[in-house]
Amino acid sequence: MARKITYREALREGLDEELAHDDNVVIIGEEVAQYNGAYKVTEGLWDKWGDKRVVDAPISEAGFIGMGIGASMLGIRPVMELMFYSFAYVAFDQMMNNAATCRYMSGGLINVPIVVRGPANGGTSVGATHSHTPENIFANMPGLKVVSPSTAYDAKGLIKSAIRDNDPVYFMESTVLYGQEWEVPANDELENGELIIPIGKADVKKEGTDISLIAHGRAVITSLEAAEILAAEHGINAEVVDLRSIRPLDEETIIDSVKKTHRAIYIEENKPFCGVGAQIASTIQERIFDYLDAPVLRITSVDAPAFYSPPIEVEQLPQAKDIVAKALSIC
Amino acid sequence: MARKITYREALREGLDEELAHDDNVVIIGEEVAQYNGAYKVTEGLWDKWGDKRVVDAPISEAGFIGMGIGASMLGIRPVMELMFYSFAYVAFDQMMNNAATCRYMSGGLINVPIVVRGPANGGTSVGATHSHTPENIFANMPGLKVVSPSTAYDAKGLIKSAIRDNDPVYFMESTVLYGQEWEVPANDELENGELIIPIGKADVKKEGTDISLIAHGRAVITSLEAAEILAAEHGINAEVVDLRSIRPLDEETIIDSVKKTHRAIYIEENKPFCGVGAQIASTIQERIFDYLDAPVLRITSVDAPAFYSPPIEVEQLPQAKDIVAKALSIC
Amino acid sequence: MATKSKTNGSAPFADAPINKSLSADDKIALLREMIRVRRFEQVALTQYQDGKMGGFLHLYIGQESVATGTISILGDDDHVITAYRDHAHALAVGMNMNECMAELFGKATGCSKGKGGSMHYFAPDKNYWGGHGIVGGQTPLGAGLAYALKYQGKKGACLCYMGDGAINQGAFHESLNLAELWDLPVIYIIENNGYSMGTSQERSSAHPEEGLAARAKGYGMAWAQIDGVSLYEVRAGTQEALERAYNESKPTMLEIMTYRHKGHSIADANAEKYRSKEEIKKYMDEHDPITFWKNVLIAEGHITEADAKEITKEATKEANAAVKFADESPYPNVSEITDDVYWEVDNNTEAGRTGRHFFG
Amino acid sequence: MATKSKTNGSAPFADAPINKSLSADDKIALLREMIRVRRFEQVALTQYQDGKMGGFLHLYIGQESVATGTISILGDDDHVITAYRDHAHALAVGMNMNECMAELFGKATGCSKGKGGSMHYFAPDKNYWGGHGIVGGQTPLGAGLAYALKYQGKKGACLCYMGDGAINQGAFHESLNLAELWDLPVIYIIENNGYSMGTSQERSSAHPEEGLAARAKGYGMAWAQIDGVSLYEVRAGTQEALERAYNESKPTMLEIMTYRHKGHSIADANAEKYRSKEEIKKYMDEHDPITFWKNVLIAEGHITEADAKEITKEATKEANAAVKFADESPYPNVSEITDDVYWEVDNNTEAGRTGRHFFG
Ligand SMILES: Cc1ncc(C[n+]2csc(CCOP(=O)(O)OP(=O)(O)O)c2C)c(N)n1
Ligand SMILES: Cc1ncc(C[n+]2csc(CCOP(=O)(O)OP(=O)(O)O)c2C)c(N)n1
Ligand SMILES: [Mg+2]
Ligand SMILES: [Mg+2]
Repeated sequence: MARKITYREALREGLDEELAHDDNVVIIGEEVAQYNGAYKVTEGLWDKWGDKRVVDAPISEAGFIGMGIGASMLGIRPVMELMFYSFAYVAFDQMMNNAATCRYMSGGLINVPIVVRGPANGGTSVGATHSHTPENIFANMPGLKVVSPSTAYDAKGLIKSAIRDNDPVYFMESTVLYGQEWEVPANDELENGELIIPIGKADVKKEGTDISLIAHGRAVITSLEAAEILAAEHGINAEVVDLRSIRPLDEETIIDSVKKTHRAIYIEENKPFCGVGAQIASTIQERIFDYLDAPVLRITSVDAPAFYSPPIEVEQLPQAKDIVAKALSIC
Repeated sequence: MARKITYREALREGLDEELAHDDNVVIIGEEVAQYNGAYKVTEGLWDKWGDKRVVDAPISEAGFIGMGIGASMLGIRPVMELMFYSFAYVAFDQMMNNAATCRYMSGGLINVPIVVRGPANGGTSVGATHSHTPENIFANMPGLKVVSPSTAYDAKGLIKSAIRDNDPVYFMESTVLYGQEWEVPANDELENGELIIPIGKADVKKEGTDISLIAHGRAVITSLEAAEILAAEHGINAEVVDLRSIRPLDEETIIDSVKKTHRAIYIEENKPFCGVGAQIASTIQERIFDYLDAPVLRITSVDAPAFYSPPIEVEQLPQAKDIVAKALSIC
Repeated sequence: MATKSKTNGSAPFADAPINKSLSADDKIALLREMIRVRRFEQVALTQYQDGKMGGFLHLYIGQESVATGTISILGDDDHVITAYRDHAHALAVGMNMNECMAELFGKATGCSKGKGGSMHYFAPDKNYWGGHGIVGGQTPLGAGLAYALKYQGKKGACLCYMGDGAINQGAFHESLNLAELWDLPVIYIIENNGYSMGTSQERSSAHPEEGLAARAKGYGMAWAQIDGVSLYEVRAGTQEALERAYNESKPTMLEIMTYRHKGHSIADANAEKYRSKEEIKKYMDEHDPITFWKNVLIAEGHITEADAKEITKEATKEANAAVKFADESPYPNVSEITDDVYWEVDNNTEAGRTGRHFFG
Repeated sequence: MATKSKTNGSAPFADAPINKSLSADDKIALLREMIRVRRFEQVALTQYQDGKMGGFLHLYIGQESVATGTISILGDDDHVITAYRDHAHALAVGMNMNECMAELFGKATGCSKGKGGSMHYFAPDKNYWGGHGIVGGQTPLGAGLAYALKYQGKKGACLCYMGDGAINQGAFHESLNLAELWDLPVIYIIENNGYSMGTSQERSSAHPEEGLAARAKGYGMAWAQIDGVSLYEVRAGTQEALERAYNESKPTMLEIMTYRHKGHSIADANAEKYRSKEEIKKYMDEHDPITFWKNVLIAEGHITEADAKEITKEATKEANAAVKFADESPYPNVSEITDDVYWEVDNNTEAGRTGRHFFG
C-alpha cells in the first residue's frame, strides 16, 4: 500500500522536486523562506535550497507578483505564494492584465510561465477579508488557468504540472485540507518515477449511477461524505466528479457522467452569483438538455461575506447534509 | 413627444440634479473637473459646482476610491468616475473588500453609500487592458450592487437611484452608447418632477411571444436589432428583456418572460466563463425547467482578450446576426 | 528596574503642554487604561488556548502606550482606524470589554455581532472605524475619514494606524500622495514593532537612514519618529501632529517605536526564532510601556506599587467578567448570515425590497 | 533660434566619456533616429485623421531625445519596457516602421499581429517588452526583468519608463521598495512632460522640492534629474545609472524633463486649454530636442542644414513606404481571435490539448 502524507507535505514534495528539476524555478512569497511558510507548506525548502531559490518578500503582492510576471517573460519560473488567496485582490491588475494579456497583445511573442499558489477557502474563522474564493473570477479571463486540488495526491501531481506549464496557472489550495492525509505513492513506486497529473483532466472520485455530484476543491470531500450517506441511508448511488482544474475544463467527463445519471448538482464553497456552478449548470443544460431528468442544481456558501463566528461559518458553507437534502429533492 | 438627448447628456443631467439634491454628493475622478471628463460626461459640472463638488484626482484609483469609501462612512456620497472600468483592477481590493464587507464585519454599524461609475465595454479598439467587462465579477460579491443601463432614459433614472442608494453601487456604462440619443422626458413633463428608475427592476424593451432575448448594457441594443430582423425576415416575435441591474436581479421578469416564450438566449459582451449569462441560464433551468422547449443558450464575446484590430474586434463582440442565427437554431 | 529614560519628576516631554495639563487622576487613568488592555489580552489568550474562539488573535502586548497615548488626547471630531491588531484601540476609544470579548467568542453580543472577529472591531458611535484585515487596506479609508471631516468643515483629524510592514503596500503610497496633495487632516501612525510577522524591518523595507517615517519626505510631508515607551513622548508627538491637522489641515506621518512581546498572532510558533530570546527579554525588561509609566507615576509620587497591583487586580476582574459575559451570551442565529449585507435590505426600504439581492 | 544651452563645440556633457566616444557618424545616426521617430508619428497622425486606425494614438513628438538617448547606450543584455506612449522606444530598439505602422492599422503584419495596437508594441527579440496600457502597471514587470537578469548572472539592466502621472500608482511604490531592497538592476525613467492628460504635475503629485525623482530618497535609492533637451545630458545621466546597475546591481530613478508638443492623445481636444499657447510655443521653439541636437551637430561641424533636410526627407519616405506597406497588408483572420491566448494551445502540446480552454 502506498504511503500516506498530508496535502501540505504533498505540495512541499512537488515544490521540492520542481526546484530540483529546473534551476529557473524560484519560490517567492511572504514568510516562505526563513519562517518556513505561514502554513508551513514550504517548510525546510529554504534550508535546503538557500536564498536564491526560496525568497521572502515584503508585503507587496502587486509588486512581487508583477515582478514575477516580468521575470517569467525572461525564462524564470516563479512560484509565488499568496499567504491567503484573498490577497490576490491587491495584486489583481497584475494577475488579470499582465499575466493574462501580454501573450495576446504581443501576438504570441511572450509567455508567462508563472504559478501563483495559496489557500483560497473559507471555514477557518478569519472573517470576510480573508475568505475569498476567486476561482470563478480568475477563470473568467482567457489566458489564465485555474487549478484546485482536493486531495494530497492531486495536489502533488497538479502542482508539478502547474510549474511545468508555460502559461500562468493560479493554484488554489485549502487550509482546511493542509493537515489531512491521503495515499500518495513514493516516486520509486511509480512507473515514470514521478507523479504528474495533467491539468484539464477531471477525476471521477467515486463512480455512481443515480446522480452526479460535481465539485472542486474541498467541496469534493464534502460531496464524498454526502455520497456515503446517500448510499447508506437512502440507497442512492451518487457519482462524484472532481474538476481538479476549472480552466481548462474537462467538460467531457462531466457530460459523460450526467448522461449516465441524468441528474446533477454542482457543489462549491464559492458565493453563488456567477460561480463555477453557474457555468457548469449552464453548460450541462445546453449540451445535454434531453438527458436531464431534473434541473441541474447548485449548492454554494450562503450568500453573504464570510461570517467570523466559528459555529455559524460552518453553517454558511456547504455541508454533506445540504447535499443529501438537495439530492433527495431530485432523486 | 419627449425631447431626445444622448446617453452622455442623460448621465450628466442625473449627476447635476443629484449635486443639487444633496450637498454631500461629490464627484471625484481623473480629469472630471477642469478637463470636463475624458468622455465629457461631467462637462460643465466643475464650472457650475466648483472645486468642492467636482474634484480632479491623481492617477491613484486604489487611493481615491478607498478614500471615497472612507468618506462615505461619514456621510459623504462620493460618485467616483473610473475613466475606464478596467482601471477598477488596480483598486480591486478597495472595491471588493472595503466597500463590500465593512457593513457586514461591523454587524451593520456602517454603510458605504458610494457610486463608482465609468465605461465598461469593448468595441472601441483600445486593446485587452482597456476593455474589461467586470459586471459578473463584482456582482459575485454580496454587499455590492451592479447596474448597467442600455439607454439614455435608463442611464438618467438609474444614476439618480444609484446616488441615493445607501449601499455601494457599481455603475457600468458604455462608451459606444455615450453619443447615442434616446427620448428622455424633461423634468417638467414628469409627474414627480424627476426621473427615477428603481434599481432591481428589469425592463421589457420589446414584448414578444416566441423567444426571450435577455441582456444587459449595450447587448440590449444589439438584441433589439436582432429582434427586428427576426420579425421582419423570419416571422419570429422575440421579447427583449433588459436586466438594467445585475445585482439586485429582477428574476421574476425573466421568469415570466420565459414562461411565456419557452425559449431564452442570454446576450452579453462579457467573456463566457462564469459570465452573467451563466447565472441566468442556470437560474432559468433551475426554476422553470418544465417550461423550457430548448436549452437556454448564451452569446458572449469570442473567448479571448480584446483584439485591437478594429474590424476583428467587431467580430469578437456579439452582433445581431449571431443572435439571429442562434435564435433560429432553437425556434 | 532599568528604564530607558530616567523616570524622575522631569521625565522627558513631561513638560509638554498636553502633558502638563494632566492631573494625577488623569495619569492614573492612563495607567489603568494600559493595564486594562493588557489584562484583556492576557485573559483572551487563555481563552483562545481553551478553544473558545477561532481564527487569529493578534496581541498588542508591549505596544499599549501607542493606542492609549495617542487616543488619550483626541476630541469629539477626531476619528480612529487601524489594522487587525485592534483590541487596544477599541478599548481606548471607550468600547467595553464585554462586547470585545464576546466578539472574540463569536457571540451575538459582540461588537460586530460575531461577524467580524478579532481583526474586525468597529464602533462608529465612538469614532472607531475598525479593525481591518488587509495589510495597508485601511490607509485610504483613513484619508477618506479626514476628507469627510474637511468637507464638512469640522476641526478634527483621523488617526490611521498601521504596522511597519504595511508601509510597502501600494494603497498606502497612494494615500500619502492624496493626503499631502489635498491637505487632508490625517495622521498616519506607523506602529513600528520591528517585524512584520517573521520579517525584520531590514528585510522588508528600503528607507532613509532616519527611519521609516522619513519616507514622508518623498511627499514633502511632515513626519516624526517617537519613542513609544513613554506616554509623555507619544502624547506630545501626537499633539503636534494634531495641531498641524487642526490648524493647517495638513497630514503627518508618525513612526512610534515599540515592540510586541508575543508572536505575530497566537498561531505564530516562531516568535522566538526570528527574534532572539535576549532581544525579547531586553524589550520586556527595559522598554515595557506599562512598567515605564508606572515608574513615572511612582517617581512623581502619584501611586505606590500597591496601587498599581490594585489596578491590575481590578482589570483582571473586569476581563474575567467579560469572559463570563461572553460565555453566557448566545451565538448568532444562522438566519442572521444574510443580515447586515445591504443597508437597504436591512432597513426594508423600497430599494431593499426591489429585485433579488441574495442568491443560491 | 534660441536654445537653452549654447550649442558650440563644448555643449554641456559633450565631454562625458559616453559622448566623447561618439564618431560624427554616430552623432548623425542619433539625429536620424530622432527624426525617424518624429516623421513616423507625424505620418501616423495623418493616417489616424484619415480613419485608418482605431482607439488611441499617443504621440511622443517633443520627447524624442529620451527614448533615443537612453536606448542608444544599451548593450545586448539590457532590456526596455515602457507605457502606452511607446512608438519611439520601439523604433529605438530597432523595430522597423513597417511592422509598427501596420500594427496601428490593425493589420496581420503588425508587430503584434494587430492584437495590441498603438499602446501595445512588443519585440522580445530586441529586448523590448512593451508597450503597456495600465498606468504604472509595467513598473513591477521592469523590476522582474531586472530580477531575471540578476538571477541569470547577466551584467545587464532594465530601463523601465513611465510618465510623471504614473508615479502615484501603488504598483510603482511597491516596485521601488523591491528594487532597492533586493538590489535589482532596474532604472526607472520618469519622462516628465509636466502633465498627465490635462493635469499638471502640481495638481497630481506631492513631492520634494528637488523634483519627482527625489521621491527615490524615501527608499534610499540613487536618483538624478536630467534636462531632456540634450542628448548629451540624457546619455551621460543614463550611463551613470547603467554603471550603477552593472557594477553594484543597484537601481536608479531618473527624471528626464521633457515636453509633448501635441495633446495627450489624438483624442485630446483640450491640449491647448490646460496648457497655454505660449507655453507650448516656448517648448517647441526653445526646447525641441531635435532642433537642439541638429544645432549641436552643425556647431560641431558634422552637418549642414541641408544635410538635416535630407535626413528628414529620407525619414518621410520611409514613413510613407510604411503606410503603403500597412495599407496593402491584410487584416488578421477572424479565426485568429483565439490564437496567442495560451502558449500550450498554440504549440499544440499535450497540455494544450487537454481540457476545454475556450468557452462560449
Ligand atoms: C495584503 C495582505 N498581505 C498579507 C497579509 C498577511 N499578514 C497579516 S499581518 C502581516 C504582517 C504585518 O506586519 P506589520 O505591518 O509590521 O504589522 P504588525 O503585525 O507588526 O502589527 C501579514 C504579512 C495581509 N493580511 N494582507
Ligand atoms: C490605472 C490607469 N488609470 C488611468 C489610465 C488613463 N490614462 C492613460 S494615460 C493617463 C495619463 C498619464 O500621464 P503620465 O503618466 O504623465 O504619462 P504621459 O501620458 O504624460 O506620457 C491616464 C490618466 C490608465 N491607462 N491606467
Ligand atoms: Mg510590525
Ligand atoms: Mg506626463
